Amino acid sequence: MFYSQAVNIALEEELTRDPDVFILGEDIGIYGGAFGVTKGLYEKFGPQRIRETPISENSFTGMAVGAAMLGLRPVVEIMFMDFLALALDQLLNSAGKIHYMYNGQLKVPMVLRTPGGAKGGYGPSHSQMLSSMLLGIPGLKIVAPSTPRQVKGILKSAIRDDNPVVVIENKRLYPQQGEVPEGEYLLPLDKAEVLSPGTDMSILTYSAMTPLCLAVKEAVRELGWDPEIVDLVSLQPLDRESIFKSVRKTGRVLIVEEACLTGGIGAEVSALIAEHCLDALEAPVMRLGAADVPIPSSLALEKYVLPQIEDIVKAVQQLREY
Amino acid sequence: MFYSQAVNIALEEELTRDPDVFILGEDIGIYGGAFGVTKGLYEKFGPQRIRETPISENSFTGMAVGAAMLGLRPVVEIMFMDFLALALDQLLNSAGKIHYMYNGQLKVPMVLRTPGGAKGGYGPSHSQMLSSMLLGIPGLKIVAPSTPRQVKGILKSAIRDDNPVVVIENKRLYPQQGEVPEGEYLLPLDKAEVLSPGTDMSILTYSAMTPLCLAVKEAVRELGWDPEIVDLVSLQPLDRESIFKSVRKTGRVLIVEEACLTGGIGAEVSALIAEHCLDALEAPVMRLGAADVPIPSSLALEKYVLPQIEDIVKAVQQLREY
Amino acid sequence: MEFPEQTLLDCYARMCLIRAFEEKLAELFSQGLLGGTSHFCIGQEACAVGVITAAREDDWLISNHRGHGHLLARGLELQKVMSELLGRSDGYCGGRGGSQHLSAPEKFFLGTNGITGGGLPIATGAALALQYRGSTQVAIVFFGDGASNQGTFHESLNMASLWKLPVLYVCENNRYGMSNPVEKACAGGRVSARAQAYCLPADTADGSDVEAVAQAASKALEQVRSGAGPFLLELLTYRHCGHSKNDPRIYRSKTEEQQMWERDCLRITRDKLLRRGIPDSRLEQLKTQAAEQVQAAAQQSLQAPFSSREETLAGVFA
Amino acid sequence: MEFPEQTLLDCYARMCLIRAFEEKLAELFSQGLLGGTSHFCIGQEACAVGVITAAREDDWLISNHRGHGHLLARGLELQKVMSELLGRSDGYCGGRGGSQHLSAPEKFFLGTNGITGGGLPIATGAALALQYRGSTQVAIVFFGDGASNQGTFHESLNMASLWKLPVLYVCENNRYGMSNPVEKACAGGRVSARAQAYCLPADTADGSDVEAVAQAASKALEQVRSGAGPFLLELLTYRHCGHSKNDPRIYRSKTEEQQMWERDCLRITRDKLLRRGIPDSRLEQLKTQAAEQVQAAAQQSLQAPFSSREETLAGVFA
Ligand SMILES: Cc1ncc(C[n+]2csc(CCOP(=O)(O)OP(=O)(O)O)c2C)c(N)n1
Ligand SMILES: Cc1ncc(C[n+]2csc(CCOP(=O)(O)OP(=O)(O)O)c2C)c(N)n1
Ligand SMILES: [Mg+2]
Ligand SMILES: [Mg+2]
Repeated sequence: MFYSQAVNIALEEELTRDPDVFILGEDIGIYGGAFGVTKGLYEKFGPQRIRETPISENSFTGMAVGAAMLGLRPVVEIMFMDFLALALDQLLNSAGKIHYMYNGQLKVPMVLRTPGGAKGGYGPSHSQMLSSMLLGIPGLKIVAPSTPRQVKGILKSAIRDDNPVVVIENKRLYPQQGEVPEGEYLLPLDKAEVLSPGTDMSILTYSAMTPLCLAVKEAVRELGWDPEIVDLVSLQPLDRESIFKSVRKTGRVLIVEEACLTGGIGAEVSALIAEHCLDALEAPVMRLGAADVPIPSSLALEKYVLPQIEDIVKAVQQLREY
Repeated sequence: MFYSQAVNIALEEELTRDPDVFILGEDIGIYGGAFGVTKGLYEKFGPQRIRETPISENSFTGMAVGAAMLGLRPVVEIMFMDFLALALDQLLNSAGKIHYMYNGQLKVPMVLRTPGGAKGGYGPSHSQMLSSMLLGIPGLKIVAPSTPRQVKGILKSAIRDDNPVVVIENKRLYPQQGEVPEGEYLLPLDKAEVLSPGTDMSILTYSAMTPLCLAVKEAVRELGWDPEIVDLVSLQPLDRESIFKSVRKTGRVLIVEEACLTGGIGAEVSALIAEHCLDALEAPVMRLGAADVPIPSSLALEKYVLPQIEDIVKAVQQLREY
Repeated sequence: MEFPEQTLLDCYARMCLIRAFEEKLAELFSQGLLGGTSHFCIGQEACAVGVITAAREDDWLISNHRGHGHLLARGLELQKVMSELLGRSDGYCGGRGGSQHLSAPEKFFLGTNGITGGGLPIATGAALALQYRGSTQVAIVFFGDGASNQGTFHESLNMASLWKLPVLYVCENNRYGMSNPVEKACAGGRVSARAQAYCLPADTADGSDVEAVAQAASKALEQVRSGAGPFLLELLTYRHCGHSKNDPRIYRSKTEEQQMWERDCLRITRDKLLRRGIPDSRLEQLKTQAAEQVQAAAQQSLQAPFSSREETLAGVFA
Repeated sequence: MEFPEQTLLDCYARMCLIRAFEEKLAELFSQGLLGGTSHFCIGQEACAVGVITAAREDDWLISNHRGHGHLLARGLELQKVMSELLGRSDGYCGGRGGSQHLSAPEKFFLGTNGITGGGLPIATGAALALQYRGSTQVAIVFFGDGASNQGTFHESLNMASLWKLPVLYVCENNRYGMSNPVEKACAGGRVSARAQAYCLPADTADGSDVEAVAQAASKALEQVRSGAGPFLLELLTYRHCGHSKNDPRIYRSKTEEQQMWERDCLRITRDKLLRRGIPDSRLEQLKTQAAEQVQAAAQQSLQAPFSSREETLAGVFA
């Protein structure tokens, strides 16, 4: 099943299970969303439950907050993660704060789904992985599942969670295939996943970089190298236990992400490791991320900006040889 | 001279020097700004140069971008840093990208000034230090001067810089006093400053935490401890050279900031140190920041959330004793 | 609308309470007992009391930074409000929210809001939830003339109109957004004139006449409750006080201020009651009672404890 | 407005060029030679050509995601545009910007913009700069019906009105924002009706009639240039093609599409020219020339090199 289908099925199952769940966003109706993720839902659930909005990101996100405060469970779609900046105020100053600042009197059980990342040639305003923009917002949970299985289990859990959860999908992941358990399948929102155990080093990654890192593992196998691939899955909170366990096991760390290197999730992960596992480190923690430049439209240029398999292989080699 | 006066004088000097410089923001006219920073400018320069806007943060920030593209040098004031989220789209998707994505054909010589931080009792939506929200935005320069002298030199340079520069001021710093050179005084936008040399450890800090760290230095002197206080001043780019130099000298690092700990500037600084100075570290890098919760309104509660002098002293002791 | 005598008396009492409450806050500020900042609604009490009197008790209220009138008109417990503003653990939000972030869902008070214009989408979303559930409740949101220039105003009213959501938008046009006169911030100077852009019905009422406010609000609410969709009600009012704690009010003339005191809503209501034959002494008594209530609440709150460090660091997530 | 014959012919030629350009792009897409996505303006060419013909050459243009018409009408070099879309180093932005982020300041083309509604504040700010400098230039911004629901529309038009900025807001109402019909997204369905909320003058013109567009734009521009402040011009138009590359257009009927082809702006202009006695062969020739130009540009651009890694990583800061 495609990643995009897994999202679709998770939505459909939750819409069926709980009448308080509804979706809102742009072109999510008969159009089925810019990436076809919501296809068929409008026909099945109608305009109340699949509510197509005008292009007003800030306010329809704020409306989700208001509806959630009254007990509904809105699932907002922001068509491209790049547009999240328009809606950030309501995430920062409302959604993330309400439960705490109103002292637990109200909660905000909403989900915001949005695809980050570069699909190839979409250019500066349609390609960004803005995961780190959200990291410093207390009160938000942030997850970035990388496989069809994960996204089904995570999205269903996110919808049932009583807190605002941002689910970062990825345009490059939508057409990826994988097995997905049928029916009820829930994953915790705060757990990393060791996708491929190894001994040489820990590669910590998430979202569209995960399949790349798995491919790197295959590529370096013949050299006798054996990295452990840890999918962070949850970016807030980070699953410290799993991260530290892997680091203590391997002693070497490479963090790979699609967000800009500077100020990325990798910075926080690296800082946590430096605080808690310094003694276990056999080499400096390495980070790979997008170059600190806007993402060019030209496909030929895009690849210089985003981490490629070769870049990861090179980093793995460097880290081994340190 | 007060910090707020230093800002005022920098603005006045630049407005006088260059007719292309103008200010826009809310209540910056005869009211003089929410913190009195622009007092007297309206009377001197009139409504064209001191342009008072409606409450429309997103659009007046975008207008500054447009005006800067045509060669003016707007200085935007966002009244509280918390409101920056409303204007983030134009910083992220326009200001930071234009020079690069249009391949150098256009530049955006604008400044955005905004006071972050808690003044005491302003509560969840009026107290945040959102420095890290901006860190992952390529194309922005971010500075956070901590003294009247610094803010004068930095703001004047920022206004003359051909790139978008975010100047983070601080409500708690406005009433602080210090000497300020008269007339032409420019500071580089990319340099940290060792405010007080020391030998024991490096305390890396910025904005309103700087005076606190200096006070800590005084407080621990009698114990015979001698931390080096490095004011980062520039958050993007970080002055790696100065940071690494201090770390190599002392071998121990404490980072102190007012932003939420998770995903803060400290994360990036710590990650850089772990990448480049691992061998020099005699102890894990420690970070202090705001607790990952919204900032409560109650003064009594606020102090539990933000780093206090005692917290810093405790951290210094821990780090020494490691 | 002519209120029955008792209703008008109740309104007057409530307005006195709000006024006394804020006067007490000013005192606490000057004594250094109250931190942070706070926005008084002195002069605008009739807006809050008029609209909320016209509303059902279970209509959801969404307020802004200037919310003391709204929450006291809704009948939140004085002492718990006072404690909240004084940052105490027995406040509505344990001292976390303060004046600009105060909610009391059991009173259908969804919350004050520190972001200008930030409450508009929230109210619109609350109305969506009410419609979704087939409720006859209405969401009522208060905002200022200044807030009407935020993009959220446009986006929210447009969506509410498209979907016929049960929301009453109440703009308290007090002529200024902080120091900025409405004519300089809001093209045309009248917020209700913007309604037609969204095909919304709108009305304007004299915000210093509590009966006029209630009448307009009643009509509007009836329409909204009937399923006709949202309504924009503009109340022309004035804040006698400064925008917030330290406002020297240099952006307007003393003459204007004096003229507006003549139209003070408490004074107008008082005159109405006197004309109806209520003795002055009874009205004085209401004022005194209000002051006493407020005094008692403050005294009690000042004794209340603060939350502990442990409590303060907990509760980010539900 | 009746154009002189040569002007109408020039307009027709320009519209043919835009059409041919996008048809070529579609071909390149299907051949896998063009990446990313791109939004065609097929059906809307008269809007771009009409407005820009009425404008001065040094009036600043601000465009949106659907900008090929605007930039070709302004006379940007075909080959440099083609190269930009093909991501080559000799494109206007060296391949960094592509379709949605393309600027050519030497042609007073400030840029296309990928954020719906994002160009509105930028144009308003450009107008502020023009006013500041005492220029007689005008800023002209193109946006869609969908964009009119963004907060930036409200905020920008309000400020432009307050300050009488020299900006012409041109809404190309093509009935849909992506798949969303204008009546479902924009209360009332007419963008120009929103102008009065900001005390702005507005006009509506038939966007498939290039002369009507030019006439309305001329009048509007004259007014703006005279210092009277901003103007909102709504052009009723239709995009025959899908929203972007892979749009199956299931949100509208084939009947509607066929009807709208009858009102295709190229067809209408062609008919006008025929009625004026221009021989069919001459018009065919213009079409052929356009196709040839486009073909030549594409061929040349497909040979052009890409920027290097080193170049790509440089130039974030001025
Ligand atoms: C987004 C945002 N911008 C600015 C402010 C600062 N501020 C608080 S209230 C206010 C004026 C609001 O004016 P209006 O809406 O008319 O309400 P009033 O204060 O007159 O009741 C301003 C500018 C804010 N709190 N939030
Ligand atoms: C902020 C933002 N939201 C959503 C989108 C996705 N998007 C691109 S164009 C478009 C429709 C715009 O409609 P309209 O303004 O009518 O212009 P048209 O496409 O019809 O020319 C949408 C939703 C975007 N690019 N930016
Ligand atoms: Mg006001
Ligand atoms: Mg459209």
